Amino acid sequence: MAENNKFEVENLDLFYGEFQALKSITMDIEANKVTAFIGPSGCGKSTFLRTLNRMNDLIDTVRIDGEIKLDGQDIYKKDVDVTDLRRRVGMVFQKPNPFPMSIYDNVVYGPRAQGIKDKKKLDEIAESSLRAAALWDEVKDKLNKSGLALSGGQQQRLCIARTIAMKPEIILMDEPTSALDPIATLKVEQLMEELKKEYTIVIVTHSMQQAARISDTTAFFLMGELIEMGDTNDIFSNPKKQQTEDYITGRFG
Amino acid sequence: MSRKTKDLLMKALIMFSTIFTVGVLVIIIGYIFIQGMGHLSFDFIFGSAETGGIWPMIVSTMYIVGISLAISVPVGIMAAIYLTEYAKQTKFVSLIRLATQSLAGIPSIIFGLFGLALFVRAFGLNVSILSAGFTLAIMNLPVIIRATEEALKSVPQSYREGSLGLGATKIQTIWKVVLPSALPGILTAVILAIGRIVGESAPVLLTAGVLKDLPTSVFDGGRTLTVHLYLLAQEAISPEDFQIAFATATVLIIIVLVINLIARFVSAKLDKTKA
Amino acid sequence: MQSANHKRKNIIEWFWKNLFLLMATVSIISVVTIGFFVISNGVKPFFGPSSDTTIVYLEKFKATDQVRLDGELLTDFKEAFPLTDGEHTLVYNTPQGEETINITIDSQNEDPAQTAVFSDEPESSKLDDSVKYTSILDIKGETPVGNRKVSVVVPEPAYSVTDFLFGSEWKPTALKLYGILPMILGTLGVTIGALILGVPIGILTGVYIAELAPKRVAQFLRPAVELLAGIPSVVFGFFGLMVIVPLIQQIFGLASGTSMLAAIIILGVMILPTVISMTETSLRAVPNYYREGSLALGATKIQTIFSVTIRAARSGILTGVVLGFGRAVGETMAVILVAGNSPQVPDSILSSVRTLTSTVALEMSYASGRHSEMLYAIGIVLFIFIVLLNLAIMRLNKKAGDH
Amino acid sequence: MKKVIGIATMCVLAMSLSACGSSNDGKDRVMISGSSSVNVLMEELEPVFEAKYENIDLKISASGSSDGIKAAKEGTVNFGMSSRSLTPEEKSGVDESIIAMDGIGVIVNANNPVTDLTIEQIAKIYTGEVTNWSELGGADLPIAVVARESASGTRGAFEEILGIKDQMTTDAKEFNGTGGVKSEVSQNPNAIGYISLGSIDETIKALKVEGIEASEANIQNDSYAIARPFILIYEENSLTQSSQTFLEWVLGPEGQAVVAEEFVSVENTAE
Repeated sequence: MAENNKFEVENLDLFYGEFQALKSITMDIEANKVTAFIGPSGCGKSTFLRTLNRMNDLIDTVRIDGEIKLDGQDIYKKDVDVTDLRRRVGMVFQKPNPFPMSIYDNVVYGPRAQGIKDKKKLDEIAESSLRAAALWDEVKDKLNKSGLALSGGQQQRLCIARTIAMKPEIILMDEPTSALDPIATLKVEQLMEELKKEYTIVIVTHSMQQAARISDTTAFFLMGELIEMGDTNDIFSNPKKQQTEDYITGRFG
Repeated sequence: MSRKTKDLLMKALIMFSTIFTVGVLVIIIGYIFIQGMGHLSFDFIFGSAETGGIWPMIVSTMYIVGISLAISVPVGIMAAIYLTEYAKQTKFVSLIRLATQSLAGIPSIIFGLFGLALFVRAFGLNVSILSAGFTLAIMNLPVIIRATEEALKSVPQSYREGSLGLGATKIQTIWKVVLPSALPGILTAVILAIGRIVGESAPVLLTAGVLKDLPTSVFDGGRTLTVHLYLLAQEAISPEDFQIAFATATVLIIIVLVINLIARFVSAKLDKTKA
Repeated sequence: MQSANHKRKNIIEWFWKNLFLLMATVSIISVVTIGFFVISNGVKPFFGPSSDTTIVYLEKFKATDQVRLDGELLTDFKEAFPLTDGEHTLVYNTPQGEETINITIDSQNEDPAQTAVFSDEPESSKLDDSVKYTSILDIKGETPVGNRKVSVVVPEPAYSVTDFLFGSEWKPTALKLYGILPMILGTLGVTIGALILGVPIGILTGVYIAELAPKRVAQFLRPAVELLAGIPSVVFGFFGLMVIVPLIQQIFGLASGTSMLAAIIILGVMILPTVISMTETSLRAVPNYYREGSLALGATKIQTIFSVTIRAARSGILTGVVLGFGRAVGETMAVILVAGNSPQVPDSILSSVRTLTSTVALEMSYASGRHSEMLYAIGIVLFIFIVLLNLAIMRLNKKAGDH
Repeated sequence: MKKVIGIATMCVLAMSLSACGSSNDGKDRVMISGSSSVNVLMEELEPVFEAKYENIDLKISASGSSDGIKAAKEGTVNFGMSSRSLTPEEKSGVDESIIAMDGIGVIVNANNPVTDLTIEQIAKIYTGEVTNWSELGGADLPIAVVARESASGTRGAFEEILGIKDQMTTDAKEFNGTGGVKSEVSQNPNAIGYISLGSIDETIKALKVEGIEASEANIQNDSYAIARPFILIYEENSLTQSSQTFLEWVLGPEGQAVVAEEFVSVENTAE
């Protein structure tokens, strides 16, 4: 096991009741790198992303075989503390979903849930997280305003801020900019350039340009299988598998 | 009959029905207000039964509302939380849903029978405000459960995923995110439930009795506003009795009006938070 | 190995989940308890006699009268004494000498009057068997208040369900007749009448609010309908008694206006909100392309409503009608105030009528023994009415789900 | 904003619950329920009694004799009030004391010409054999038969004396309580009804029965046909101190003096 691997996945299968959504996925995700998952819609890339922080547990009919190890520990073992796992593996969703609370309460929600009560400490976390999410200057004097009153781009960065507030090791991003306009998308992508210095980032995107721009490694999914994975430039300049080449050159999907 | 006249006829029938409905509402409330408004006064509202006042009845009604809400609201909300946040599609859950639906369908007189047999006799609480409070708590349960379920379902799933994604536990997610945003819906239901409890008469007659005196404790019997109106309607002789009856009916309608307004105000607030 | 913090979180999760589960089962526990109480009390009269032994009660006798029943001296007269079938002799002293009374008990006898027969009783006595299964021998005493009484009460035999459901006489106090046909017909007459009045008006009003009313008017009508739904039933009953009943009395020149018609009018108005709101919500749920399809074919707005939209919302509207029926069956106090409450088979819409629910409300507070059990039996009949309604609603909802 | 609504819920609940504070004013309560006819007497006895015994509070509710009898048997009240004699089943296990004698006045509308009826005629009216006032020397108008509800002791005694138990015509209109019958008869010109003698006033007219005027004197001398006892029902061994005081006071000279004003007192029947 290379020492800088964050996730090691061994032939992972996932079933929604009878339907098999993921077929024997095996891959490693390196620390402090941006890994992008690309592929046509319905290929299972988002489903796979949600297995990494056990978000699929919310769905009763999901069944999982195979192994996912985070820093060498299998995350689906019986005695794993799911809440601790989700603290270490933060997630940003496709549609920005700030809580119907003030901006301040949104950002410090996670730390408060972990039991941090000291107001001064929470103020610090709030400021540092909002600065890290490049949102501090725009909201610093209206922290008590409702999070829902912000623009789409600001709301997504607020969600990133509250994820950062948990001091995660990994940030999963499920098509974070698909619901945003180009300007807001650019802002979020610049933010990710900063974030990857401190965090391992795994991003699902259906835009190949975005993958090419920001990711170090890219994995191509099709019909629930991992077709090919490798250095982003290799994948986009000379893909090994015919299916990857067809997808990249836009023949289908 | 040409198509045109058929259309006109149907339109006329539709207009007649709507006017009839609104007309009935206006006539009933108008007639009772005209007859009863004059008699409304400070010592009518706060006077004792002997002086023709209805204060003891107002206190009995408030006691019963208080007791039944204090029981049915917490139980109902927690039951609804289970049904929306935890329940899987098992046989047992469908049994719970069936029980809740049939509880809502049971006529109020059967609750009276049940309250009499269980609380008044079996538990030995005698004919009292407590017996009526418990009986109406059970009657009110399905209303609270159904409304709370609707309010919880209207909370977007993305809030739950957002909270869980930040490492919050399920119960923290419910207390901190789901319930607060469902609260206006629940509050509207609780307020409307008050109107329903105030309006009940058959079960209250059997479990709380007809005592006109001011109840000194929840173990005393007590006559509610509706039971008072029911008995007055049958025993009124002098014009003065009829005035008291009309004034009592007016008070009941005012209570229902105020409750509907508050509920409307709170649900309007609900839309603001959704913006 | 779980960290202490993790264990603590799990315990908290476990606690809350099971607390919520317990609360959710409260509705099951309530329905089962209600069912148990109503059914356990309600079936008793059909499965056994009303009490296990015949009793005799001696009134105004004193210990000094040396009262002997079958040779056994009696001193305390507060309690009743059990009597087996067969011959019994009662002997007591009076200033004029010793008096003996023979009582023959035949508790299984078909004719209630023969179940307890007094023989060679004192001339000054009079037999009162106006109350079935109860024979009271009045023995003239010195002062009108001092008459002695020997009362024998024989257990009433099990009552037949067919007599209960189809008997046309409800005379619980003296004749011990418990036929509820008059009340079943009363309930059906009143509720079906209310549907005939309330459903058409309700549906058409619902159509107006959902389809035709301009936005501002609809915004006024909805709260008005909610308010109509909120008015307590007693207020409807009171209004009926003060306005509808005198009107009927004048128009039809009746001795009293309280009648089935008055109940129909009041209940018809009371179910309006249920029918209106169900009609409106199910019409609004019909997707627009149904309407556009019909309008595109040149149909008028009214034709579209009646031939397309209403058909699409049919099961929702029918559920509203069934709910309205349920509410009308369950209504009690408003009906008592305006229906006249005579337990008779109604021969016209103007006759005074009594419903199942009113019977329970009127008599429960004073009924005892078999009479009160019979009121629980009426509760069972109402329970069955409601279960049938719920099944109908479920079938309707399932059908709604199909298209 | 969330806090505003949170607080609103709390005070809605608190407001209703606060009314539950029990402020028992230290008085010992005597619970009495039952016949509305006896209640008329009770409403006269209550002020006189409570003036004498400040620490006792009589809580009286009128809903019908059978209610009172049942409540006394079940122990939910200290005294049941009945305006008819008890049936055998009701008697077992309880004690009773007659506190007054009262007649039942057969009443008609104030301007109804009929003034005197026989027991048999009254019975025929109530069983539905006679349906028009002209058959009794009145105007040609339908008779509106008015009766008390089934729980009423007055009805029980009335039907027992006329021998028409459970044979009342179904056209009769039942009313809850003395007030209901009196209000119907006073407003409906065709109505005939019956109420306790003590409740008769100028709003209605009492008929002579078998030529005998309905008056306390005619009950005292046992000439008026339709009379019945006012009874208090209780359990001797579980009587509270204040209930005992109340019973002795009512049967004593002071109580009977109040009884004698409207009803017929019973000095010597207290065993």
